[in-house]
Parts: sequence; C-alpha cells; structure tokens
Amino acid sequence: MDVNVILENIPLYIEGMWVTVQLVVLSLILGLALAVPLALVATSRRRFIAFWPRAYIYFFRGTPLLVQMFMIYHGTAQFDWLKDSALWVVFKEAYWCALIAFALNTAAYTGEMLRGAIAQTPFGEVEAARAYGMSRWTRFRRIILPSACRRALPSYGNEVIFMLHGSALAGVITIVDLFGAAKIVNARHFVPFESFMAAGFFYLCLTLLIVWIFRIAETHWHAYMRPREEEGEEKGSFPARSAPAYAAKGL
Amino acid sequence: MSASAEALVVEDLHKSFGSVEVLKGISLVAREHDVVSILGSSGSGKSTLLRCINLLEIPDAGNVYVHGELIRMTTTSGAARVPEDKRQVERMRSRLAMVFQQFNLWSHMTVLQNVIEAPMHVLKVPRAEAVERAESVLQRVDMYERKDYYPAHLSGGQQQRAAIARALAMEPAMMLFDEPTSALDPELVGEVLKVIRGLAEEGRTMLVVTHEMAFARDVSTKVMFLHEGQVEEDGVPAQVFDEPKSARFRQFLAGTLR
Amino acid sequence: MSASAEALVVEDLHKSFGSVEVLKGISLVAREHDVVSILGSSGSGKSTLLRCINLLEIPDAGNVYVHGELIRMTTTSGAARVPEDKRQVERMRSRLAMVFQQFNLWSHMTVLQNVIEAPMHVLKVPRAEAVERAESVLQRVDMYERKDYYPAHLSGGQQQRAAIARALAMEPAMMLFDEPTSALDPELVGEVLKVIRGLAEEGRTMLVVTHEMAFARDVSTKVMFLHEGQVEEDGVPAQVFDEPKSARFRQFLAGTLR
Amino acid sequence: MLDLHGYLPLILKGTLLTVEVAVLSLLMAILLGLIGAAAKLSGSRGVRLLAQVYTTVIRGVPDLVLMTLIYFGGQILVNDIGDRLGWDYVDVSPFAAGVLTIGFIFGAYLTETFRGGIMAVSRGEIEAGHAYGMTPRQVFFRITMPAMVRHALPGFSNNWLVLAKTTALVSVIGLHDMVYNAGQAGGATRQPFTFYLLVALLFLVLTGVSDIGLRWVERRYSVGVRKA
Amino acid sequence: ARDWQVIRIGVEGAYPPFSALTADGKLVGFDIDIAHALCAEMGAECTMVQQDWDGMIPALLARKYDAIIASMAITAERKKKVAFTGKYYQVPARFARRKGSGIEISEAGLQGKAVGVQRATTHDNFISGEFGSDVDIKRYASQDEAYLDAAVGRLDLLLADSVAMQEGFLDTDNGKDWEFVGPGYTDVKYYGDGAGIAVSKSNQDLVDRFNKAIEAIRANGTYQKINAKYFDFDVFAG
Ligand SMILES: Nc1ncnc2c1ncn2[C@@H]1O[C@H](COP(=O)(O)OP(=O)(O)OP(=O)(O)O)[C@@H](O)[C@H]1O
Ligand SMILES: Nc1ncnc2c1ncn2[C@@H]1O[C@H](COP(=O)(O)OP(=O)(O)OP(=O)(O)O)[C@@H](O)[C@H]1O
Ligand SMILES: [Mg+2]
Ligand SMILES: [Mg+2]
Repeated sequence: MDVNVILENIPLYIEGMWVTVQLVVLSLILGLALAVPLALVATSRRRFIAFWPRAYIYFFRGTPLLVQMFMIYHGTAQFDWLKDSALWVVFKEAYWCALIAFALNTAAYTGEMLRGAIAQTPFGEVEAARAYGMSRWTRFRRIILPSACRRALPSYGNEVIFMLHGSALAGVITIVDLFGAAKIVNARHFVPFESFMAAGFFYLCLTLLIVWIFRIAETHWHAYMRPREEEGEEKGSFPARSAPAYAAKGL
Repeated sequence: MSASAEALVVEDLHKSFGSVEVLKGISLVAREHDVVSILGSSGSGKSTLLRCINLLEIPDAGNVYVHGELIRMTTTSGAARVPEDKRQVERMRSRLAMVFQQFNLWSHMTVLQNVIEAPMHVLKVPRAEAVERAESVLQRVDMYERKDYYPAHLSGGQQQRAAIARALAMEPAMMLFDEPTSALDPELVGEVLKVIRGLAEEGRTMLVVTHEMAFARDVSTKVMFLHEGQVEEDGVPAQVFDEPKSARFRQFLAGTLR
Repeated sequence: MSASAEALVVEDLHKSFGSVEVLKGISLVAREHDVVSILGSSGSGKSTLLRCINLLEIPDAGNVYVHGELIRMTTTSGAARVPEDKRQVERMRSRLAMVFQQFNLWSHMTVLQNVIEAPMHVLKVPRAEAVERAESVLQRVDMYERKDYYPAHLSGGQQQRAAIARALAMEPAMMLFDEPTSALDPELVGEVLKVIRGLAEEGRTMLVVTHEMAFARDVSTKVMFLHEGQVEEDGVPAQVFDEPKSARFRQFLAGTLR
Repeated sequence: MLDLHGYLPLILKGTLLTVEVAVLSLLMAILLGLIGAAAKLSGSRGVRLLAQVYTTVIRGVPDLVLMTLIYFGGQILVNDIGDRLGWDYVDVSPFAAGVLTIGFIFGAYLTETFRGGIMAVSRGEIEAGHAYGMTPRQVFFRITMPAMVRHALPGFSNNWLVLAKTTALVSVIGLHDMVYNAGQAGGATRQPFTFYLLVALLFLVLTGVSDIGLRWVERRYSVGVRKA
Repeated sequence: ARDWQVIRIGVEGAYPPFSALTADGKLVGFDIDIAHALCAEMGAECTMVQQDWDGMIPALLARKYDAIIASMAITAERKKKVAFTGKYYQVPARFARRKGSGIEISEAGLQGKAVGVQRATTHDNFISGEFGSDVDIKRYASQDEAYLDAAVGRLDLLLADSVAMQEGFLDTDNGKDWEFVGPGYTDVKYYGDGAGIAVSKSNQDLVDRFNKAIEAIRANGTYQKINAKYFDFDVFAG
C-alpha cells in the first residue's frame, strides 16, 4: 500500500469529484424535467399516445448506459450532416455527450418510476377527488402527482445513487471525473490498487451523503406513512411501512 | 310538514357490468330534509346506486335530476354513454358530497388539509375562509384537536368523522353515505351514528346506505330495501319495519340476528 | 351436568409491552365442553390473552395448564422468560388450535393443502389419511367444493371457514377463536357463527373472543368481560347479561346500541 | 439496410461471450445472495455486521470501479495466496475477473432482494405456522421460503435484467464482448453508430426474451395472489 | 527460477502499425512479429495476451504475463517498477494538425487547443510536463480512439510516435486531412531510450535472454526483414 501517492494526488481527486458532482446534478435536473411529462403521457389511456414514451423508456431501460453513451459520443460522428450543423458544438465535447446520455437515461428510469407510482395511487383517493367535483387536471395536480412523488421518493433515492455510479463511465471517454482522476493516478504511478481504492472510497462517501439527504427528505415527506412520534398515542396508528425493496438499475 | 322541494330525483336507473345487470330500473325521490336509508343484502346494488347518482359509474339508462336540473347524457361515436357536459357533472358533484365506506381520505394530507382541499380547489374559496370553515366543521364532529394528524394516525371512527367533515365543508345540498359504519367496531359505530343523527336533526338531505336497522328505523324519514337490483320495498320506517309487504324483506329482517 | 375435567387453567397471567401493562393478572378455568366467550372493548387485552395462552407471546408471569400439564417456563441468563422445553410448547400448540381474526391462511397453498399441512408435518399423519380427514372437515364447514382454491380467491367468510377447517383437522383438544367474525359483513357473520355454534353443540371446548352479544348469550357456557387487562365480570351468560354487577360492563352493553 | 462489412460474426462471437458472463455471474450472485440474506437475518451480530458491510460497500461503489479493482487487486491477492501456498501462477483472466466481479456485485443486490422477500411474508402466516406446533425449521422451509420466492421474484427479475446490461462493462477491462467488438468494428469501418445500435438491439433482444420468460415464471408463482 | 519454455507476452492491439486487430480478431503488426521472432530465437513457446494500455504495467506486476512487447518507451519512471531490455526500436514523437488549421507549436499557439494523447504514455508525460497549463489534454485509453476523435474533429492536435502516426493515421483514410507539424522529440527526460521490452524485476534472467535474442535477430537479418515489411527506413536507429 502506497498511501503517499494518493495523498499527493488529492487535489486531482477533488477536481475529478467536482466534475462528477456536476455531471450527476445536471443530468438529474434535466432527467427529472423530462420524466414528468414522459410519465404523464405514458399513463394516457389512449394506447397510441402512450406507446411513444413507453417505447422510449423501454429502449433506455433495456440497453446498457455504456452503449448509450458510446452511441452518442462515438456514434454521432458517423453523420456528416450532424458534423456540419450547429449541433456539433455540443456533440464535439465529451462532457456534453456524457451529460446528454446520462440525462436521457435517468429520464427513462425516473419516468417509469413515476408512471408506476401514479398507477398505484389508491383508487379510493382518486375517486374521492372525482366525487368532490375536481376536474382531471386538478386531480392530477393536487392528488395524484403529490401522492405519487412521495411514493416514488425511496426508489428515486436509489436512482440518484445509480446515476452517481453510472457517471463513472464518463471516465471512459476522456472526461477527468473521479474515476478518470483515478485512472490518471494509476497511469502515472502504476498503483491500480491504491488509486481505484481511493476512488471507491470517495464514491462511497458521496453515496452515503445521498442516502443521508434522502433520509432527511423522507422524514419530511413521509410523515404520513410513519407511526406518530408523539408520546401516549392511542391505537389505530399505522404500522411502519417496511423499507422499499431495493430497486437496482443497470449501466 | 310542508311539501318541500325535490332535492334529488332518480328515474328508472339501469346499470350492467358486463352481462350482469346490477340495477334493474331504480326510481327514487328525495325531498329537502329527507333522510333516506337504503337497505339490502351484500351485492344487491346499494353502492352501485350511490355511485351512479353522482356519476362515478355511468348508468346505462335512466335520468338523474339534482334540484330539478337534469344531468344531461349523450352517446359517443363508440356507442359509450358519457355526460354531455363535464362542467355540469363537476358542479353537481360539488353539491352532492359523498362519504365513502373506506373513508378514502387523502393520505398525504393532514385532516385540515383534507377538509380545505375541495373548497379551495373546486369551489375556489380563499384559503383563510376555507380554514375557518374547516375548523368549524371539525369542531362539529369533535375532531378539532386532531386537525394536524395524518389519516394513518387516526382510529377508524376518527377517520370516518374526518371524512364527514370533509364532506360538510363543501356545504353540500345533499350528502351520500355509503355504509358509513361497517368498517368500525361497535363503540365507534355509536360515535359515528351520533354525528349523522345530529346532521339529520339539522334537516340535511341525506342518502344513507346502512346495515344498522336501529338507525334506519329511528333516524330516517324514508326507507328503501334493494333486492337484486330492484326496489323490493319502500316507505316510511314505521310502516316498512312493522308491516313489511315483501317476503324477502321479512326474511332479511329476521336474518339480521338480533 | 357432571363435573368434567379441566381442559385449560390460566393462573394470574401478567403481560406488559414496554412500560404498558396489558394483562394485569388474569385467571381462567375452562372445563371440557365449555364455550367461553371473552368480551371487552378494543385494546382491553383480549387478543393478548389468547396469544399468551399458546405462547405466541411469552407472559411475564403466571401459569398455564393444559389438561393438567403445566407449561414450564424458565429464565435465561439475559433475564428473559422462555419456555423450558420447546418440544412441550410445540406439542401443546398442536392441541390448542388457534383461528386468527385475519385468517392467516398460507397464501401459497390451496385450501386443501392448508388443511393437510399441519396434520402431515406436525402430527405426522400419512398423506392419504390427512387428505381424507381434511375432506371430511371441509365438508363440515361447507367448503369442500372450494378445496382447490387459493385463499386470495375466496371471500372473507369462505377464508374464515377454511381457517376453521384447518384448525379442526388437527383434532384439537381445544379451539381458540380471535374475533372470528369482525372482518366479515353481516351475512357472512351469520354463516361463520353457525359453524361455530355447530362446533359448540358437538361439545368442543372453545375460547371465543367476540363482539357478538347475541352469540355470547346464546351459545357460550361462560362469559368473561375484560377491562383494562383485568377480569371485570364473569359468570354464566344468563346471570352476566341480565344482572351485570360491574358498572363498566353495563355501560359496555348499553354502548352496543341494540 | 445495415452494411456490416463482414463484422457480423465478430459481433455474434461477442454476444455469446456476453451471455456466458451473464449466466455464470448470475449463478454466483444467487449463491452469494442466499448466503447474504441468511446472514442478514441471522441471530449473530458479527455475521449480520459482515453482511451489512458487504452490501453497503458494494452498493456504495460504482461497478466499474469495483471491476477495475478486482481485476487487478484480485490477481495480486491470488498471487499472494499462491506464493504462500507454493502454487504455480494462477491466472485471473479478464473472463474470470468479469464473472467474479459481477457475481460479487449482484450477490449484494440479491441479498437485499431475498431478505426483502423473506420479510414480506405475512407475519400472520408465520405465526399460524408456530400456532400449529411447527418447529422453527419447519416454519422456515415450509412456510417462509415458498412464500418468499413469490415476493422476491419481481426484484430478482429486475436484478437479472440489470446484470445482463452490466456485462457491458467487461469491455472496459479488455474482455472481447459484443460492446468491445462493436467498438473495434465501428472504428475500422467508421460506422460506430451502426455497430453500437446493433449491439443496443441485441441487448434489447436479450432483455426482451428474459422479460417474457420471467413474466411466465412470475405468473406461475403468483397463483393464489389476487391482482388489483 | 523458471526455464522459460513457455512465455506469456502482453501486447496491445490498438496501435497500428505496431500492433492491431484484424476483423476476425487476429493480432498483427511490428510488435507482434518481433515478439514471435524473439520467441523463435529463444526456442520458447509464446502466448500473446492482449491488454489495454492503461493496465499494461499493473498486469505485468500482477503476473498476468511475463513480458510486455508493446512499443513501451524505456523511461526512468517506469524503471522504478519494471526492468527493461535494451531498445528494439526508437523513433521520435511529433505533433500533427489538421491541414489548413495553421496551428504552430509554441506556448501561444497551443493555448486552449485540444490535444489528444494516449493515457499513460511518454507523450502524455511530455505534454503534461511541457505544456500542461496551456492546453486541453484529452487522454485516450488507446491510440486508435485518439485517431477516431481526431478524424471526426474533436481534436485540434495529436501528439504521438511519428512512425505510428504516419502509418496508423496520416496514411489512412481517417488521417487524410492531417499533417505533421513542428520538430521531432526524443527528449530523454520524457522519451527515455527508445522502446524496450518490460519484464518483472524479479525475472532478471528473462531480461538477459531477451537482450541476447534481440542481438541475434538483428545479426541474422530477421529484424531487417520485419523492418522492411512495415517501413522503408530503419526504425532501430530512429
Ligand atoms: N366494477 C364492477 N365490475 C363488475 N361487477 C361489479 C362492479 N362493481 C360492482 N359489481 C357487482 O355488482 C353487484 C352489486 O355491487 P354493489 O357494490 O353495488 O353491492 P352492495 O349492495 O353495495 O353490496 P355490499 O353491501 O357488499 O357493499 C355485485 O354483484 C358486484 O359484484
Ligand atoms: N406487540 C405489541 N407491542 C406493543 N403493544 C401491544 C402489542 N400488542 C398489543 N399491544 C397493546 O396491548 C393492548 C391490548 O391489545 P390487544 O390486541 O390484546 O387488544 P384487544 O382486546 O384484542 O383489542 P381489539 O378488540 O381491538 O382486537 C393494546 O393497547 C395494544 O396497543
Ligand atoms: Mg357496498
Ligand atoms: Mg384483538
């Protein structure tokens, strides 16, 4: 074990970590913005309309993120019309290619998650909303979406973690993210064990940070699912929901 | 009693699910201040009737008038029957407040939020006024202290009272109760029936699906017994309970064990 | 009536959850052929009592004798009270068959499989014999035609009858029922009570937690009213219902509305 | 339509390798998952802690980083052990490293799936088992386990689909799977999009076929479950 | 010690014309031919183990193979970890630019330009050391990937081995719009003493065998034959 090599290269790791954080946060924001309309359209009762978002979701969930990223990074260069267009400014940069791939990918997963949560809205609650004269849009905005978002929160936490993990792929296409930094350290000093172990450690820290953030978010948003914390409550309190099944996702 | 106006008129309502005809022509008149108890064994179509009245299910045939206004229906190209005017339906629903057997409180909102939700977003009552109104109805059903609880943290009886408060806050012309006590234990049943009895004494128009004979007999102004999708017996409670005409209804009364 | 043997004796049972004492010294004697109804409002400790009797909960103090045999308890190094002999507990449990309020049928097995499971794997009855026995008890509760259904495909009343069949197939010395009808609708209640009444007439020893006063009065040989973890009133039904000594029990009876 | 310039056999050879890696690592993951779930539910604190560390670390670190680490680190470890025991050199091939890593990673995910499945079994059903005098062993094998399979199946299916896609990463440690070969072919023909699209479609076929198969299995196992 | 009847050799396969993969997955190139020639000379049975450049030295240290024949420059930094034979060829490094881009090799000329190099090579060290703060260095796992990105226009400059770049890029369809620019670099500080064969430090005997074999094939004309197959000049001297 050569700890000194790692200590010497801490600044490089920090820089890489910053790129990783940027990539993850930006792709999550873009992905979420895309996911809400995607989920809304995918729950449409009209089959022909629901088909398109579902096909999108199916493709992005059915293929590896690595392949998606390669298609966007290496693949776009195959088309001369694209290289001659203004869009090339974007596709020219590995950074933007990675960001686009990640955002499209997480949009598919998040969209599916929301779609599922919307489908699970207790039927009685929707019916109560109808019975009180709410219009379709009011029902969606006031009852279905808020309730679905809360239910999707734990699985979204997993999605964020997987996005963090998936972002390591950026290191494969010249981007110096956390994994890219580790590769440079390894290349310079031939210490694969130490350099990747350090990267793993930093990723673990970021993961734990995300878990912690989501735990706080759940404390806030899931008050209605937990037993009341106050003393001396009488019976009738709801049993604590079991932890959500761990939903994994691919790269 | 002066002949009060007709709050709700149902004419020859039919409803089938697939090949099973669940309602086979139900007619019903409820005047203002009427409390109509709807009895019937399981599967006789009681819930379906209530749900057809406020169009949670679309009836296959028949008319519903609310305060004399016909809820207009039309037929789509696909031969499905649909309301002609969605706005009219939404307006009508905001006047017929339904209280569900399973409460159906919105689980991600506190009791107070549940109660102000529909007044604010359907009736467009300003928030401050909605809260004021909500607090007063919550006091009426003795739930004021629990207003910041989530539904999951309430007992069945408390949930049912919150659901009643939610309905009351709409200041509805009429209330529809679907077996408001059947999910409750005997002590809670008493508690909830007391609240409904109070509403009846105020002269609210109500349709109540119930299995509680004592309640039907003591509180309602009209009783209606459904059997296999038809009105088998109806009339004022004294007459219906003491001189039942229908054999099936006599059997039903005997079968209720006590 | 000849003085029959003591099937179950419970002496001074105590049970706390955390700092809350739920059972505060319950004693109870059930002779053979006794049908003991246990009444009490929600939270009074009825379920806990049944669960302590067959050690699904470990009581903090007190003794249980089944057919005169003491279920021996001991204390671990960690100061936890545990049964001295696990075999003895398993043997005892196979003789006291419990019927749960929520049925708790094994969802991955058909009705028949549910019924033969314990006889085959606990009592080691050969399969053919277990099936034969199962079919006969299923006929008894009128569930024979549904024997190849999975629990999820049965109505509540059918599930409850399947659960009773599962208990009967153990040919238990005694049956424990925890609110066997509270999850059912009024007509199903009648159906299930009829089965239990039939068992009572056969002279089976039973402990029944129930909210059905009519049942308690007509069917049981003993009634016991629990209040806050204590026996507030007990005796034969006629005496208990007609001349209740306890004020709280009188209030409870009044509260049940009819 | 698609002009593959004679690279199709190379891609298909890669597909075969992808499937091999996926199936072998699944088997390893199931084994580790069952052990892990048993460990997490075991009475011993030490064992539980060990399982907890395993699942936390695996879930906290990207697959790619783990794979790189095991590919090199694993070899160094094997060498150290080998030297001590006086073995000849034992090679951790990229194939073995790929299978071991993916199996190791998904063992952790399946640990959670199996544990969740066991915990989802209704307490009442387990209690009924005890109430009829079954021994704890009998309750576990006759009630808990069969009921668990049903609860764990959806999570299991999900994990398998993810695992199949994760095999793409072995291309990064130099295994000639279909993604690697597509890169080669794409570079040589200057048609990377064509080849990556082909590989994406092959993955869709793989996941699509598994999906159909798994749904069939799920239907078989969910007899006795009422669908809303 | 081993008798070296069987030797595993690490090669790269993405560095034409020194080593490359054919469509049907065969390894070809100068490095590969040299490896076979050396093995024949030593009377050893050789297996080629393909390894990505990133992991070349770590894999040797992990004993995945016994020697690296992959155009690896003999540098001081690498010598800390592995032992080298004498060089088996040496050529200078050069920049290449897109024709007509007019980029000049100077601190000002390189300012903000995207320069592609293969990660963990002498070129990587050179550009990082000499121009690190001025240029946008894009590091690739293989030289082929750098060529691809250069061809599609993601790079302004390439820095690589002049011969490899000539044969593997400029002379191909991909590189037809590119040209050399600036001088050749052989700076010992970065580029060391030419390309050698890397062997684990514990196998000094194998280094000796390789050195002898290199001398032998140079003496008996095998080397020149291979040289002539790929180049029209002598790569040994550079
Ligand atoms: N959505 C539906 N699809 C098919 N059949 C239905 C549907 N809703 C109700 N039914 C059937 O219609 C019949 C009447 O149902 P309904 O719920 O109105 O009965 P009910 O009188 O309210 O009974 P209960 O007292 O059990 O609530 C039943 O046989 C039921 O199975
Ligand atoms: N496992 C437990 N942990 C903590 N408290 C418990 C537990 N089980 C029961 N209790 C408490 O013990 C008290 C008695 O519960 P029990 O279930 O015996 O009541 P019950 O008489 O059966 O009521 P019900 O009629 O509602 O079924 C209640 O206050 C309950 O909250
Ligand atoms: Mg109903
Ligand atoms: Mg109870």
